[in-house]
Amino acid sequence: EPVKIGMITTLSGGGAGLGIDTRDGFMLAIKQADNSEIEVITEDDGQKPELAVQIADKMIQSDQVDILTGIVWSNLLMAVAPSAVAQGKFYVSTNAAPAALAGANCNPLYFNAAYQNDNLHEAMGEYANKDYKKIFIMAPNYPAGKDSLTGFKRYYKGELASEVYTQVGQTDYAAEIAQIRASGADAVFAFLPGGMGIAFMKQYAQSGVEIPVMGPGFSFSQDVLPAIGDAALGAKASGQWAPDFDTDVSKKFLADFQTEYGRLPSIYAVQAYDAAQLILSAVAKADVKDTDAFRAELLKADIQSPRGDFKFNTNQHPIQDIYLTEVVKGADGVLTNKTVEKIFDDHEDAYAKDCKM
Amino acid sequence: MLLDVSKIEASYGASQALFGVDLAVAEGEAVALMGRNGMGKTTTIRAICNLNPPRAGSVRLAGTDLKGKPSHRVAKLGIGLVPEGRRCFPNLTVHENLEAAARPGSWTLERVNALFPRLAERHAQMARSLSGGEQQMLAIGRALMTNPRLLILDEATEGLAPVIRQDIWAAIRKLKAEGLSILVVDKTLSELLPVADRCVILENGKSVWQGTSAELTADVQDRYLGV
Amino acid sequence: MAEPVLQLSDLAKSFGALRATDGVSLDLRPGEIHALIGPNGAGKSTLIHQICGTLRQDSGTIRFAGQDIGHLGVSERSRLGLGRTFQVSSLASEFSALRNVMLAVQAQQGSSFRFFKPVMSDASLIDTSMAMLERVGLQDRARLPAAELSHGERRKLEIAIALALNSKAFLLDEPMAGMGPEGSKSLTGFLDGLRQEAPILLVEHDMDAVFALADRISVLVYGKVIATGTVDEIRSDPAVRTAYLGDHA
Amino acid sequence: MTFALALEQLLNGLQLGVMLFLMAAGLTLIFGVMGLINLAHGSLYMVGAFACAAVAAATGSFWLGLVASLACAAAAGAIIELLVIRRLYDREHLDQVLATFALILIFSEGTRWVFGSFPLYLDIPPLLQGAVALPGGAQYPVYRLAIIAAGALVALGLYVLIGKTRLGMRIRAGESDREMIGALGVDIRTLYTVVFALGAALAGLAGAMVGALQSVQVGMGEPVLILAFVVIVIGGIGSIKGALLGALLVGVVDTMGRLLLPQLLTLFFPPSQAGMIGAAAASMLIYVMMALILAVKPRGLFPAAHA
Amino acid sequence: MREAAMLSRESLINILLAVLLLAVPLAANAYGEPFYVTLATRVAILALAATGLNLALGLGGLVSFGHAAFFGIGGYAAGILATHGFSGDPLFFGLSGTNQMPVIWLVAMVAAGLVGLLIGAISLRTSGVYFIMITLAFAQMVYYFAISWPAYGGEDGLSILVRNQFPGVNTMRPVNFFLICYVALMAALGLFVLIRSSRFGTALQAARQNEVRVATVGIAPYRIRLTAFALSAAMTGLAGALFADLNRFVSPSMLSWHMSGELIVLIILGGTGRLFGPLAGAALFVIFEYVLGGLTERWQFFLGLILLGTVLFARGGLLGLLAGKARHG
Ligand SMILES: Nc1ncnc2c1ncn2[C@@H]1O[C@H](COP(=O)(O)OP(=O)(O)OP(=O)(O)O)[C@@H](O)[C@H]1O
Ligand SMILES: Nc1ncnc2c1ncn2[C@@H]1O[C@H](COP(=O)(O)OP(=O)(O)OP(=O)(O)O)[C@@H](O)[C@H]1O
Ligand SMILES: [Mg+2]
Ligand SMILES: [Mg+2]
Repeated sequence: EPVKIGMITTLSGGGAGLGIDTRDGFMLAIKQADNSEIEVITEDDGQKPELAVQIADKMIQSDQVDILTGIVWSNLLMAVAPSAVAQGKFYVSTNAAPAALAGANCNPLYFNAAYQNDNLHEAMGEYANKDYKKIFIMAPNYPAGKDSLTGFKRYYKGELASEVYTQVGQTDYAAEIAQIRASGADAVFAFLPGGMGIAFMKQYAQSGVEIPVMGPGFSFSQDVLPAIGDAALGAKASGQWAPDFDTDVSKKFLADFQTEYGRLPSIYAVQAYDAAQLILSAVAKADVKDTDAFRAELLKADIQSPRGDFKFNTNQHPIQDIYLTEVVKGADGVLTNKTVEKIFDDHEDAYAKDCKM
Repeated sequence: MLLDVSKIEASYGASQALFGVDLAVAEGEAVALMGRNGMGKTTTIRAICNLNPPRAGSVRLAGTDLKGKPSHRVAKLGIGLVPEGRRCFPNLTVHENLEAAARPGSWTLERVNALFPRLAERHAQMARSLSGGEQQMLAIGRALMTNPRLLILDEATEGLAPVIRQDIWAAIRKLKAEGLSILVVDKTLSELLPVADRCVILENGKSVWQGTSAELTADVQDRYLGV
Repeated sequence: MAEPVLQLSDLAKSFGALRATDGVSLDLRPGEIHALIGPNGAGKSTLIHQICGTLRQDSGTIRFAGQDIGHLGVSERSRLGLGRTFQVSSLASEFSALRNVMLAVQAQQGSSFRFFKPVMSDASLIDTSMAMLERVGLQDRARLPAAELSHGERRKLEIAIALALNSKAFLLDEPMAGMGPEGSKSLTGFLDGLRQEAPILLVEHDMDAVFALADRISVLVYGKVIATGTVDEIRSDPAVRTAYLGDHA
Repeated sequence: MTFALALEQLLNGLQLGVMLFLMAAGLTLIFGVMGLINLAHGSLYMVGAFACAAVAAATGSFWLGLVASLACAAAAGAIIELLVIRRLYDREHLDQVLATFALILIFSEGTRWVFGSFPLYLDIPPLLQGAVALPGGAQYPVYRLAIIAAGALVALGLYVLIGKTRLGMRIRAGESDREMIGALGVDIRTLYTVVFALGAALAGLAGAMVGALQSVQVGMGEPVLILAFVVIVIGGIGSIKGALLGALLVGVVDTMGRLLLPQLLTLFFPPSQAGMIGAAAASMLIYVMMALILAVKPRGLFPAAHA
Repeated sequence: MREAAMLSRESLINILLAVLLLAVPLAANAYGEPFYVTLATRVAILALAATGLNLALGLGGLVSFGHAAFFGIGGYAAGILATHGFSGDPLFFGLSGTNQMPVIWLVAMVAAGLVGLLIGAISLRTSGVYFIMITLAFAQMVYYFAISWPAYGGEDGLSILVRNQFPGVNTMRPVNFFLICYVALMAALGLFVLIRSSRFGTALQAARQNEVRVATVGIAPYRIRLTAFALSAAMTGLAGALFADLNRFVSPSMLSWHMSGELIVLIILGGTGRLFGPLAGAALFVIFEYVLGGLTERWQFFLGLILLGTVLFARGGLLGLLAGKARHG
């Protein structure tokens, strides 16, 4: 009997780009493994928590999957993962990593192959200590936004010019830009994923304000860069991976992905690729029905990640290196991220200590 | 014949209201359409204007068959309608109500204002706040602004003060003298009959009697109109 | 002389610069039909609106059944017994004629916050309502939706509703409009009898009906009462003839 | 807070207002004047933005893109009107809600079918790039000034069209009684197709202009749609003047709220919390304002009856 | 005669729908397909929510574009009570949470009803499109409040780890929970019938058709409508509480304007103003969503086409198509 994997991800609606990269990255690994013992069922959650729950119910009750994966957004993950693991299914996250599941509420069946939400923000806080003294920080007013600024402040030691929360889905940033101009800050840290980041960067470039902007990797990942255009040039960000990584694994992944799908992969594709590799590695050695054995195999993280070395912490979130990247124009005129330096070596998240497993 | 209606039938959804109405209006003639409440006068008029397209029979205006023509084409062929219940555009001013209907011809804003000085006084007022009689004047003025060949008045003097009503009947007589054809529904026989050349009486959705005003004896009136 | 049922004193209402009602005082006594006539736009409907509360007067008082009602809302006034009809029929168009009247009966009984008992099996509602429909001659049309009634029938239905309210006074705004000769005749007879139940303030342009019915007539011109009197007094008043009647007298 | 910041924010508020008006303009025509609840208006906005981005990418000219956005949105509008909307004028508002809700799904998914799931690139034309110095030391992006100008032009044009021309009167007459205006000899069907297409073209124009400032992506029309409805309702449905003033009011209140509420709350809370609570309150602010306005003036600030 | 025949035809279809909704999940359960039970539960709950709205919209003509607020408030009432009940932390004023459904339902209905009373009191001053928009505005306020209120999860929402309990029933079994929801729905429909034909319902429907008429017979339309609105909110709130238990999760998306829109869509899809409209609509919608979603990634496109076809060619929604034009007493 094959191992059934249920992938719930966002394939329609405003956030579909991320879900499609997730699916494609995941399926690339599955295809390369060419393992007939594995069956993947993919469904679209439309970025709606209720729909995600319904699909999870169906996959668990009807399709009887063994492992769930693929959700992009924290709020959908919170709707699905706790009840899935309560029903004895594995959940391997390809992106969303809310603090709520990393600390006291960690679970033996819940793995995160991407990071912990705070990681990239912490890295930017650490990096900012080096060059800047007074920073303007900004994020949307929702849990991930708050975690972001909390993460940043956890490592940043300098002065804060201002801490601003914007509206979720906001499209006009003139008011915030005016505040930045007036704040006397020497840099701006902004966590504005998706369309919000595109809008902010374009408007910022037109405003005549010259203060440098930085952010976590998702603000400048490959899915949004083409839409921001040259306004993104020079922006600094943090990431666990960038397309210019000079390792064989990374180069091969990049080439394979481009051959298969004809575009550059984003970090979401990498994370999903690794999640698939993790599952494949465990399937090869243990029976998924034998929960303990399977979990032990997953924990070994015996994979070749494009990111480089990769291992799990006690809360089953990654311990990994985090780099500083910069947006540059590649030889072919395509915008991409270039690695500048390593910020954190084997970085651990702040919640692992609360996890008692 | 300017208007030639023959054997039309019409219904509201499943319930039939007209069962064969014949009537004709010659050029320059005034015809009165009569009948008790609910006998089908308004429905006949709606059928002529293709607001309720007849499902049988034919309507011809100056020789053109109106079958299948949308109501705005019918209007453009020369029918001006003063509908039952006035139906002024409530969210437009008096002036705009007239202007919206305007088509070139001898009837202009000035002439309508001269006919109804009261409308001129109220030209910037929203039609919804006009008094009932003022709305009635507006409805007549609006129909005239389309410069029709055939004017159809459905209870056009309803709710008007006697003096005004006399003015309106005078105006109708004048219009008729100018050669306009008129089809009129009205309940005040004493005022209607002197104007009408001929009368058509409806009963239960059928035309049951036709004749000149003079032929409309007390006998006939008693039988069909209950007077 | 009996105490008036309805008494207006010095009522005024302006729309911008237009004084639609300009210091109107008049009363309605038990058992009488008081006709209110006047040119179009004189302010008759506006006056009715103020009496039943759909418009608030700028100044002046309205006393009804011995009580100042000038500050009450529409529904409170009709609960006190002011029954009115509209110049343009105003009905619950999807409801049958019967259910339109039943609505009035239930309002009259003051019991609209009952959630469970089906009205259609409530004899106290149906019987009363059918009786009202019979009085205006609509019993055969009782089950037809109001929207499918002809113009004249709708007017009759309005009267049936006012009857059902057990009104202490009727305010009728042009009840003859659209009635047809036969209808006018029978309505005239009907109103003639109705005055025994409650007095009527009758706004009407049908002079035959007014002259046949009215005990007193008031003439409103540009918001002011220019004359009040018996039929003969008004008919022969030259000012009224020029302002309103023309050669209809 | 310095005076320069306050001034700049006030300007920002006005500009946001004009931008909102630009989006609301087409809606005013379709919803305000024709009386049709068109939830798919946001989709027409999206169509404009995508058309502009696609053509600008292909030809390298923003201006050609702008023309394309007008043409595509108008064409889409005309097609919708002919196939769908035309059958709905006589129906209840509810049917219009369902039909245009369905159109949103079709347009969003259709656009993704054609253009894929990733946001498109649309940049400001070179002519309008950069910022100019304003008196008082503040700087202001040229493009935003251009939007203000475009919004003002559209407002004026609409005002004249609807309020002053015979065409406008007929459109409004059609809203209150389609049958009657037809019986007076006006071909209201064709007229409405044209007006709908015009409204759609304005939505497309807004989408293209605003798209250069934001991200051109599927679903971009939805948040805008709600705001545009808010603007029109606050101003009073059917009134162009109301829509413009409503837009400016929303723009200023929203901008100032986002700036001032967090600062005000620092008096009571630590800065980080004040920021969060302030932001939450600010995001509710325009809805609170709308509820207050409607509670006091149930037909908006400038009901069309007195236009 | 014909009228009577038509009425009984609608009743037949109604009975058929009610029986199907019961039979399909029971059969699915017997054949070991629990997911269809979950799906049917979803239908029942959405139908309950829409029936609540139908009270205001179908009978009273109050097109509320903000009923998601009540749905979400019901949901959060369940979520918050359950969280506190689970953890044992006291709520406020020394009250404690609970895992008992009946208590939760009561709280959900009272909370939604009271908020409905408040929103209604202000919104009912307006009418028509203004009413649509002001109810939307209130719902948006609640939505943004929930998103940025950190205590109960904000945008991430709130998980109910174990489904709440009902005395004497094992609610963890999908079919049991379905039966609870089914009974709730049938009770709501029964209440709807009673109200519709009662004096209150008469006044409410008359106020939809002609407000002035109602006032001039001496009934204040405002009070009638406000009562109806609050009742409607309470019913939708109950559905919200059940929905939270179905998903074992509550989030602000229950409060979003899409949810309000969806409830309206359900009603129109089934047939506006009809007793079983919401159920027919909910069943159809969930089936579309499920079947199309399984067939193609572009399912929303086809869903759109189907909805569009329904409005254009099946006037009066599904029930209009099956049972003919609606008749009114
Ligand atoms: N909208 C409608 N739906 C269904 N039946 C209608 C409708 N309008 C009128 N009827 C019916 O059609 C018949 C003819 O009505 P119509 O309005 O033509 O009469 P009428 O002669 O104009 O009466 P009145 O003098 O009262 O205006 C009546 O029996 C009426 O009940
Ligand atoms: N809301 C309003 N705004 C402005 N003017 C108004 C308003 N309502 C009524 N008027 C004006 O007040 C005057 C009195 O109107 P009213 O309806 O009382 O007249 P009426 O005596 O009933 O006339 P009719 O016999 O024609 O029905 C009219 O000139 C009318 O245009
Ligand atoms: Mg008639
Ligand atoms: Mg009047």
